[in-house]
Amino acid sequence: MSLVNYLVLAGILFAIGSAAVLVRRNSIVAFMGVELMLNAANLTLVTFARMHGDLSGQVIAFFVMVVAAAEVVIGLAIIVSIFRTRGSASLDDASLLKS
Amino acid sequence: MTGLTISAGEGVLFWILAPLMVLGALSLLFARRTVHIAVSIAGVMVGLAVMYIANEATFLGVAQVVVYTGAVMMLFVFVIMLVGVDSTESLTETLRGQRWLAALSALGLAILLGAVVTRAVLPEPVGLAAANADSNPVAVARLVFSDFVFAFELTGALLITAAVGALSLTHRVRLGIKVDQRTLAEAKLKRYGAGGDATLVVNRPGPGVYARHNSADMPAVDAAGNPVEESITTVLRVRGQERELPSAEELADAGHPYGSPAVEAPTGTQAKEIDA
Amino acid sequence: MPQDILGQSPLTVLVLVPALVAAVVWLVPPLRRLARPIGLATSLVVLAGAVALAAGFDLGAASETQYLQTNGWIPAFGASYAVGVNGLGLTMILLATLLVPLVIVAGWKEVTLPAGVADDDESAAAKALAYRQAGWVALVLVLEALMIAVFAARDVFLFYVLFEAMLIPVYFLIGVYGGPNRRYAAIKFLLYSLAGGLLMLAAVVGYFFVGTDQGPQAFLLDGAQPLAMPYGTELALFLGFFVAFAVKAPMWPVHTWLPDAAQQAPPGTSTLLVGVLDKVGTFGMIALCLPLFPEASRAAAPVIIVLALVSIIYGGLLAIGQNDLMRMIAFTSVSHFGFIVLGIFVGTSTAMTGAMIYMVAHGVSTAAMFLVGGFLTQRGGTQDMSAYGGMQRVTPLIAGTFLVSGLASLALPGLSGFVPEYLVLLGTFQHAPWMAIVAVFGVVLAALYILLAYQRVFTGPPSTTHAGMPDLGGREKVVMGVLVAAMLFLGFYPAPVLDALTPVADAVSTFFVGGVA
Amino acid sequence: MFVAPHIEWAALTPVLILLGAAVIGVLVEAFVPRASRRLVQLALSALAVAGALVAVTWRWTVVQSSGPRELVAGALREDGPALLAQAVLLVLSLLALLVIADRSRGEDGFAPTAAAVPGSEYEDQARRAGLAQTEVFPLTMFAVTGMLVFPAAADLLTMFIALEVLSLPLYLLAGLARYRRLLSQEASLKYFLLGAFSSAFFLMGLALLYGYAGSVRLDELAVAVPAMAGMDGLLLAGSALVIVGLLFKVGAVPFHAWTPDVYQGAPTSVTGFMAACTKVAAFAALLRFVYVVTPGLTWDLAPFLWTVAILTMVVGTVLAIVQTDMKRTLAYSSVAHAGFLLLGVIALDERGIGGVIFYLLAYGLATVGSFGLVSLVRTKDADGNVTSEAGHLSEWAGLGRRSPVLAVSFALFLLSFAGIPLTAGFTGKFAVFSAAVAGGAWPLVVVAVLASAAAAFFYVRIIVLMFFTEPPVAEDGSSTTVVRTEGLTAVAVVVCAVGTVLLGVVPSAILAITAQASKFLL
Repeated sequence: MSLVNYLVLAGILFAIGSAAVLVRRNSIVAFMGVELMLNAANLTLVTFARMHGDLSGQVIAFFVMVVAAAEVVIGLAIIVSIFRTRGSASLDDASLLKS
Repeated sequence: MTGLTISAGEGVLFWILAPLMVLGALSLLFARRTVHIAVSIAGVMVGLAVMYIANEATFLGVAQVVVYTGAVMMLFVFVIMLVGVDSTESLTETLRGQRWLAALSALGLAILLGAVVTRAVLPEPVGLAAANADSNPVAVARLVFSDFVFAFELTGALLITAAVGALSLTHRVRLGIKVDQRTLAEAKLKRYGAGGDATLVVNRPGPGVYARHNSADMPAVDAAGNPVEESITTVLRVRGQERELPSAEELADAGHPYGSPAVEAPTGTQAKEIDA
Repeated sequence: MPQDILGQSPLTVLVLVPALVAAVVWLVPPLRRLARPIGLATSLVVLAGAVALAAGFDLGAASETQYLQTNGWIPAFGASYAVGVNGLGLTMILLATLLVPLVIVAGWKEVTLPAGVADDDESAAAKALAYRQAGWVALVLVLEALMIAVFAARDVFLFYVLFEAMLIPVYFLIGVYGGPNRRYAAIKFLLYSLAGGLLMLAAVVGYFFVGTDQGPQAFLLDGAQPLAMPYGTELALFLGFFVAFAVKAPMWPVHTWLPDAAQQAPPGTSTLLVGVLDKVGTFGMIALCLPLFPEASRAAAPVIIVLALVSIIYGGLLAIGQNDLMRMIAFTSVSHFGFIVLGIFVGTSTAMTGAMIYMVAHGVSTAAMFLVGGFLTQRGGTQDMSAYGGMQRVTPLIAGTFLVSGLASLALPGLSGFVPEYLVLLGTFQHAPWMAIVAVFGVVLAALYILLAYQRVFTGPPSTTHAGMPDLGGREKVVMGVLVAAMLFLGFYPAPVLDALTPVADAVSTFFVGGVA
Repeated sequence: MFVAPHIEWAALTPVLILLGAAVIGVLVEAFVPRASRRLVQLALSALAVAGALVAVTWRWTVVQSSGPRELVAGALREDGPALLAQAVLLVLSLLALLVIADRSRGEDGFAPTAAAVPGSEYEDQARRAGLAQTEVFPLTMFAVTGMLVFPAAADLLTMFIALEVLSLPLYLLAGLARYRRLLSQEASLKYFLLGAFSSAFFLMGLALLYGYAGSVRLDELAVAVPAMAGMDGLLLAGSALVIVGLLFKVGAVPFHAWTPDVYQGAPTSVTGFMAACTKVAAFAALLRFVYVVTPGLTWDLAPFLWTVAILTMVVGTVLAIVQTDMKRTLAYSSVAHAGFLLLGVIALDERGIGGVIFYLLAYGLATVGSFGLVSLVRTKDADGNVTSEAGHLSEWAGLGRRSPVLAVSFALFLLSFAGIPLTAGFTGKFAVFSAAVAGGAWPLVVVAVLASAAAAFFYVRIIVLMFFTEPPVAEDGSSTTVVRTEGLTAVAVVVCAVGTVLLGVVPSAILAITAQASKFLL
């Protein structure tokens, strides 16, 4: 067992999260993908903190949690307001913006 | 500083948790119901919390459970319940080939990150025994309030923004006077007195009355035998999950109009089969 | 003329006067109705100033820059506000300042409200007309200011900036006041010029970079020595400049914007465009390309000469084939610009002198052709030559002035075109006879296209549709009179111009000894 | 034992002023009666930005005399480039704020209340009651605070948090447009999702760099870059991911997907603010990261950055040509401009820093000005009711005849975008391109020049449309009109126009200042 295993796991989770953002059309699911990516980064930070014997990695991870919490509030508020307008949370539904 | 020895137990823990977490994460790509995804991700978060603790980050492990699993993911579930609507999602592609492209780039990302960390000649792990001498929370707190104090203060701006934002997107100012139940009732009666519809005065029917179907997805039937659409909750209606009522004529032809027991009165769960 | 006025070079004053008047005329509503008289008066004042400048010019030192002024402008880019003229710049400024009042007079009644503007409300219509006329006068004056400035610029950066800035008034002159297809013509003009100009920008940036470690103001043209740089860099920078100039002085194969622009632009604009503005291209070749990149110029000369010869023949052939009078004149200009470029790059002092005089002579004769063509087509209502016929009986003055301008253009002895064409051919012949022989074909073609055009429009039985067409009016007589006088002057007494230009040609040729050899 | 960090309060004044104004603005929402709220908020915000500008100027003189230094335990740097970028940012913010605050016919550009469902009766009531979403002001102040910290951030965590502080309010502001609410909300969602996505990349890059060096401080990273063997992969991947996160913010291809949608959907005044100011902040941070951390990596990162720069210039230009909506055209043009700006970043030449900042100022002035003007051009239906903004290019036809002043100033901004000499845009292009040539990136300059030539096409097309084309006659009797406002936008536009001309004709004073900011404090 080596610490690298944690890092590989984090890499996999990060990739899955990014794939979810790119593939899923439901904004809530896509947003959960972003959350997973942030958590993967946190796992990396915590692992490296242990590797370096330096706590700042953990502190950064802590800040990330705070930031993520604020982000979630904003994001979900936006999603809810869109839902109230359209009755859907899909990115595709009635997409008014041409791409 | 001495090198870090990683216990065999930690290895076992990792190899049990990691596959489960990856499976949970994969639900993001393959599960259809949003709620299922949310719960799986909450599970992944708990797994991460355990890993944090294994990685000598006790404080973070606890914070992870409290903040992520307890607050963030519950907020997600809450919103999913609120939004509810397209809890299932069609997984057909809107842009041809986009999924493959995305899968390919994600795979590439995974391979890249994996290669980067496995091929790097990482330094010998040191461990946090020394850094955590005064207990992990204390050591973390010291850093937060010294090296990272500016970042800490700045997050305050973030939290205020979040609060202001959420409020302005959702809070409605009351325009006009507040309508209480009494004025409402009086207004209704006044309208009735002025020749309005009698149905305005009485309560609206709930769903599934008249015995034959008593589930919430079945509309009520008015005196004329027509379904009352409003009796079903909006959520079910928007989802398209309300059930169609057989027309009064059909039922009358079959010999059991509304209000009379069915020929073979259903019992228990058989009701569903008969509908089908 | 004093060497400085209030600490400024008189050139600066000459630039500022029309620019300021333009701004005032356009911005102050009460003045708009008087825009044309004000514009004419201003341009005459500027012409007087330019003549005074010429009078005060030391002909003995014509190859040196005079009326110098150098101020720091953007030190970070090594750019300065540096103006001054040698014989060539002065001649070009005289040409420009001479043509502007003529253009204003010629266009006195040409600016009208476009079709579609309601004329039921008379006062509103009058207001709109005044606004349009003020805009036209302002644009012409701004253009004059920029033309004077660009011929006076002694700094590569300043030259580039003015070179590009000139596009904008011309663009609006074509696009707002032009013919039915003006949008297309204006955009084509702008895109060609912008593309060329941006290549030049790349070259200017490169030149700046080369120059940064060779003195603080590497952009100044006064330094007698060109910057030292590797040959490859020099060639690349030369090409950047040259292509921009070639677009401007329409050379085959980047000339295609000119016929469209000339066809759609009002005659006055075409006059300024072909008569003066396009000369900025050949002026740039002489004032920038040769001194800054002598090695590259020498190396590229054979290719350029071939292109110039192609331009001469191609322009002549297409001029013969044109049905549209203005397009025809535009193609003759392509041919003439071929001669000028040929003279520049052949590399003998004689040919160079010829090229320089050619620039002036062509400016006058082509202006005359565009303007008289404009007078004719305005009356006849069409630019299609086949619609006319036998006009020499109906409008003898128009026919006569057209013939004189055409003969000047085909280099009849005694008219302005003869001396330069002779000099260019002579210089070319000294250098490489076969080139001169090819170029002589161009002269033959010129005779063909001019006389054919004259024959189609002015001889034969008069067309009935244009029977009662009026001849030149007083205003127009003045314009054509001045131009014919200028053509005769240049034909019979070219000495002062030769005196001003020969030293410059000699000086430039030293940068560029040997030409193709 | 715990040692309290030393905090340089004086140096923090600009940030503190803005943060204070933002917080007070939130309190104003709670305690000041609705009728006077807007005025109080506007005065507060404008004073705060102006005050911060004064403070930054003061700090600039201090830094000039006593040299740059690090602040608050190394979280921030007070050096030339940071202060210069902050000054540019504040100037542009002040102008953008005027446009944001302006009202035409008693209405600003924002939804009366964001909580109302578009098209609902409640929304109608709110409109009639004259509600205004005055939270816009504190949100803008928060965004400016984040932008102010961003260029000065000296460690990746501070950078990350500043990124979020500037982004979150913008996500919200994007969804507040008064007209076309659906479009606006969708823009908000897209911006949010892609923004969060990009910050996740930034964060992963941060984590990898932390793994590499054991620190996220830029100075320690810079020291570690040449030192460690065997972990190049971490360093490269980390740097690339951090840069990707920043490139998202500046809208470089292929990370530009959000730009057109968000530019189109967001309230026009916010688009102007976002387009101008976010670019300043993000480019300043990108400059710091690239110039401080990656000089040792030039050879490894160059292919990546060169590809991005070329793609950005080419794709931005080509797509701008085919657009039919004014805001989308400007959005793609902003993508192309990001490409030009990248030249100055890639140059890794000390002239590049000042050049990029000058370019940002020139671009920002034209952007704030042009979006300010876009917000004034509206469609009018057959009954003479003014409705939403005239988005379609064809609706701008013939504007030069009816509103010559507006059309001429818009043309001026377009010419500046196109980089025509004697406008600020030209000087900026020249500054950036010459830095790139000095840095050896001349092939990029050639591409940039060609792209500029192509880009000129669509700017010119708009000018043609305004001056040479007859206004279309719509079947339903609708037409285009220019609304009168309280004048704040006019002030902003005039300042922008004057600035654009001055920076084009006599730029030497500003260029001299930008030239002084040529070095980052490690």
